[in-house]
Amino acid sequence: MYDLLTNLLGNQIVAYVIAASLPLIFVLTFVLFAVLAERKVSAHMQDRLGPMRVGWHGIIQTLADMLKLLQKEDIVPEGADKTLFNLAPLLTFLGTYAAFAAIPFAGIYVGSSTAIGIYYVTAVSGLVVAGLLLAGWASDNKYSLYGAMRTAAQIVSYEIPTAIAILTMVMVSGTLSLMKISDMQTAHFWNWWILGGPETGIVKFLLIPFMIITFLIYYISSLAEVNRTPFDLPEAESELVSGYHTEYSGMKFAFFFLAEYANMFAVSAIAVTLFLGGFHSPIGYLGHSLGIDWLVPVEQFFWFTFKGTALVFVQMWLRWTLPRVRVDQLMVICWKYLIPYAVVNLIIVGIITLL
Amino acid sequence: MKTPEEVYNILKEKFGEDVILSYDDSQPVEPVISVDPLKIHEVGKFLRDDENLLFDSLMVLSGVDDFNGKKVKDEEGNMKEEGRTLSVYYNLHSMKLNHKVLVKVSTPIEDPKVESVEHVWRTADWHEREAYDMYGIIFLNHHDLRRILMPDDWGERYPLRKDYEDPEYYNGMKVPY
Amino acid sequence: MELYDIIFYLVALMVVVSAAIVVGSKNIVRAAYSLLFTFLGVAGIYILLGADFIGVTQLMVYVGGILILLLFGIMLTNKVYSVDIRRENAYIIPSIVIVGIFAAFLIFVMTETNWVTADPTFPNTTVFELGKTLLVHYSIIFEILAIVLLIALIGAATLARNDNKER
Amino acid sequence: MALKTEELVLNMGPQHPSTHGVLRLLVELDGELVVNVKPIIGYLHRCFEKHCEALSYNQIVPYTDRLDYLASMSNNLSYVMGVEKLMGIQVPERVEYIRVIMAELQRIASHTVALGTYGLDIGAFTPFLFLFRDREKILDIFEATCGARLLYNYIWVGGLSHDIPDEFVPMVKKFIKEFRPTIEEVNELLSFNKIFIERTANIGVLPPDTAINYGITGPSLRGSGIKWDLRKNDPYSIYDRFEFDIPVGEGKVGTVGDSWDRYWVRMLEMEQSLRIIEQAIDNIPDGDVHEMVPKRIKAPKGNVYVRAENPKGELGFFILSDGKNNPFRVKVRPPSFVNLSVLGELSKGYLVADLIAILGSLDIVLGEIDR
Repeated sequence: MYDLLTNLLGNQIVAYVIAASLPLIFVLTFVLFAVLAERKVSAHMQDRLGPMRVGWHGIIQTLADMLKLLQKEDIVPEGADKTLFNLAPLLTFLGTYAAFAAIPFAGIYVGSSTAIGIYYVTAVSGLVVAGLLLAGWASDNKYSLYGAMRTAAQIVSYEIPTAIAILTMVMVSGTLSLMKISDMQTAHFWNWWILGGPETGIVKFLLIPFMIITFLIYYISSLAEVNRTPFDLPEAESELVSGYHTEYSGMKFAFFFLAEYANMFAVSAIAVTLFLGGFHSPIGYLGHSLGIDWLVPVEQFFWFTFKGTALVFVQMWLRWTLPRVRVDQLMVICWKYLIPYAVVNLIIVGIITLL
Repeated sequence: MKTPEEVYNILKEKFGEDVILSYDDSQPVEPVISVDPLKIHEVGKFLRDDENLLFDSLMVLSGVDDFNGKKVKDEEGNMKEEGRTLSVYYNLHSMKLNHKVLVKVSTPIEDPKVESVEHVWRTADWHEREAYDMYGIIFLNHHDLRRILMPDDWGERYPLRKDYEDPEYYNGMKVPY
Repeated sequence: MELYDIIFYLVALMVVVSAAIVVGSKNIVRAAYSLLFTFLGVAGIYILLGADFIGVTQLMVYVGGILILLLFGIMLTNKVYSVDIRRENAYIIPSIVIVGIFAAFLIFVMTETNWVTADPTFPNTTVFELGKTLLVHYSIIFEILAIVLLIALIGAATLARNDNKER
Repeated sequence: MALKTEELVLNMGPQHPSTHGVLRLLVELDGELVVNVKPIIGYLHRCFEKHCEALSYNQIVPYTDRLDYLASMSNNLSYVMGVEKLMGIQVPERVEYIRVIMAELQRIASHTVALGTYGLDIGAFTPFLFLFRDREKILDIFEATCGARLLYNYIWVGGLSHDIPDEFVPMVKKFIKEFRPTIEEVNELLSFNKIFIERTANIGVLPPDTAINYGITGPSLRGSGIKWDLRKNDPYSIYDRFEFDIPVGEGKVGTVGDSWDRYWVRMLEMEQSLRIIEQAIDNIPDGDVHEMVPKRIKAPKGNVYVRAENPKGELGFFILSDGKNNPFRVKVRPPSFVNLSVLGELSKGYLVADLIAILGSLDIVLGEIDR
């Protein structure tokens, strides 16, 4: 991507800056859209209409909310550690945003097609925990601290099944590069890793059930990693008011919101890249058949966002359907079910790939 | 199933006239059995456990300011109120035998002390706290006799007494507005 | 100065400044969070040196693991409400002396050593080579280390468990 | 090695999303384990009992609306029955029928709030709105009847404030038809949801003898497996004419008397209320609802304790009359007040999240606790 931009602009630094800010534009538009989508999805699931006033069917409601949040007074609690209190939302968003650097949106649209992409994404998402923990501590509020403790415990625990599921994929695909994994699943949807990937013959059919299990394990633990219902304990409204962001208002609150929704897309994007063919079209490219080259990246970008948004939609769907689990049950699900299943699954997949 | 009169007779036989003071059925709806305030917990225990009575549920416990004082002149000629009592009414019901009875204790307002029945019926816990809060009735042997509805710092004022007057100031705030 | 140098100096500055805060700050949570930036900077330097795998591992292990554990420990063991978490920096003069001697030694080594300059082209990826080295040449050491860690984990778990039974 | 540990005191409320009002809980925590809970009430104290002593018997009716503001009709009924008993008024048949229908509709409305907010406490948002959608229909019926949606002042001593409108019967029938599917829907979505059961089964088990000793009434008592319902055991109004069952907790998914049982009893009770309404709605006799309303109420000297099965339990009024225009003393026995007193006992040794689940399953309303 740099090469392209460098050629285009003739300046390395400008190219870097643009490459670094492109995902930001995507994230911001996505969040604007996703917040509205969440409200609309929940509304229609509950026989309501949701926001209807601002624009056609409330389409610019989020923008209005954003403006409202911008105007709000910036309140810092009296006992809070001001510097750290202000740092926390930034740190949280930093961790989320850093992950976008390695996500391939399209063949040419990727921040950094580094060879260790997936490893990098897993590592930087650890920064989010530090941010949330800081937010909880700096607020000087017991609910916030409890929320932060729960978040940290939850995310650190659920990183293990996530990592094992990712490891399974790394093992079958033989690479850490998200770009390469995407390219393996090109052409048609039966090449997706969830359907056995580009393997052929008996191995492919043996792989399919275990790939589906891997996908489910990854998806469930990613739900916990982004604190969505049924694992939204850190911000469990009925117990901890709002958890770590109880004390935040105005723009700082908006940052947490931004980070949360960006994170939702980030984990979905990883799921798409690993299991659902990445940015590749499931049915072949219109651009190829028509001979229009520039259409291909557009199509790729469309498919990537489409798949990612579909997974985000499932997250919303779950949120508005399921109750919340309790904190010990959350840990039980992780340590007694997901991790053993993930390990056994890893071993079985390993044996199959040796065949 | 026992009528209140039968209950009264059983109690009188068991505890004697010193404890079971009177039986009043002059009123149209429910007759009242009066009991010594310092023996009410024993009577209550008996009412609950005796197999002919089995009053296992205390429906309600209400404090009442009887406001029955008589104005008398003392030796120096000042007007003084005498004989005013605070009462506690116990509405009892047996879920097993399905009969009801109304028991009452009265205690002089100057030194309002009643034995707590909290250990007999746990329902009484908060109701007694409320009676204390509203009338200043002291329930002896209650494990946690604090104000319940009024603020802790409301002072020695009991709002449901008939002669209660609002304080001028509460925590520096003027009360009558 | 090229872009590479600019980034290097920025990252190095971050490391030095945040490390200074770690040492100097009286608020232990602030120190811990400065440590976070130190780790980030060190990871950045690794990546600039072409050791992307080590750099990301630095993030993974130190930021994602050790730092979080550290923060957990601080937040859970101290009275986090009412009382501020502060500590005094004792032994300032002896530590300056020792650090000074050590720094002098390092500078001496740095200036006196005849450094072998490496090939300036970056290796494409280090993962493959690293894996090969670890699992082919040093596989026995690798396995022994793994077992040692496992023993430590089991030991910790056993200790914690006995503690529970006594209660 | 014994570490010195300290309990954390968490001040839950008076402003907290799931204390169901301005209730304050002083929770002592060991980690996330509840060591002790002290409910602190009185933030909504509005001197109801003191007011009563300065108001005439009629003027008290609108104040009773504000006790359990989710079940105003039932409060009216209970109080009015007390005064009627004191004065020896026999109300006309038509009034009795309408009162029963109103009370049962109110019971459904109150239970929808209880169940919906309970779902909210556990984290399920959607059933809450499903149930509220149907509560709106009940409120519409009430609005058509007396013009108010929350505080009705509808049931008066000796009669009713208005007669029912013409569209009342069809509206109620339409509601019954539409409400049954909602019950099914909520059962599918919430009652038998695995996570919901995990969260509520075996949590906050209330043994029957403790329940009786604490004076727990209503669905919370029946959840512990005791078949006790004033409508059957101490019939008032004309409840003895209708056929209905008393659902009790059976420990279907856990222990008898756990939070899920209390929830489930409410769920089943709505169905029974529908049955009562179905039996009553077609048999409302003709007549005048104001026939027996006295011009001026002057109760004879005496005392009366009257109680009725409110949605939340036994609501009782102990009325002392000295023969004047105003009651000498009115003592309310609010069901929530008594039910809440068991919370400390009930939640020891559970987690904070369970505390919320237990509190929600008791279904309290601060309006009547603080009076």
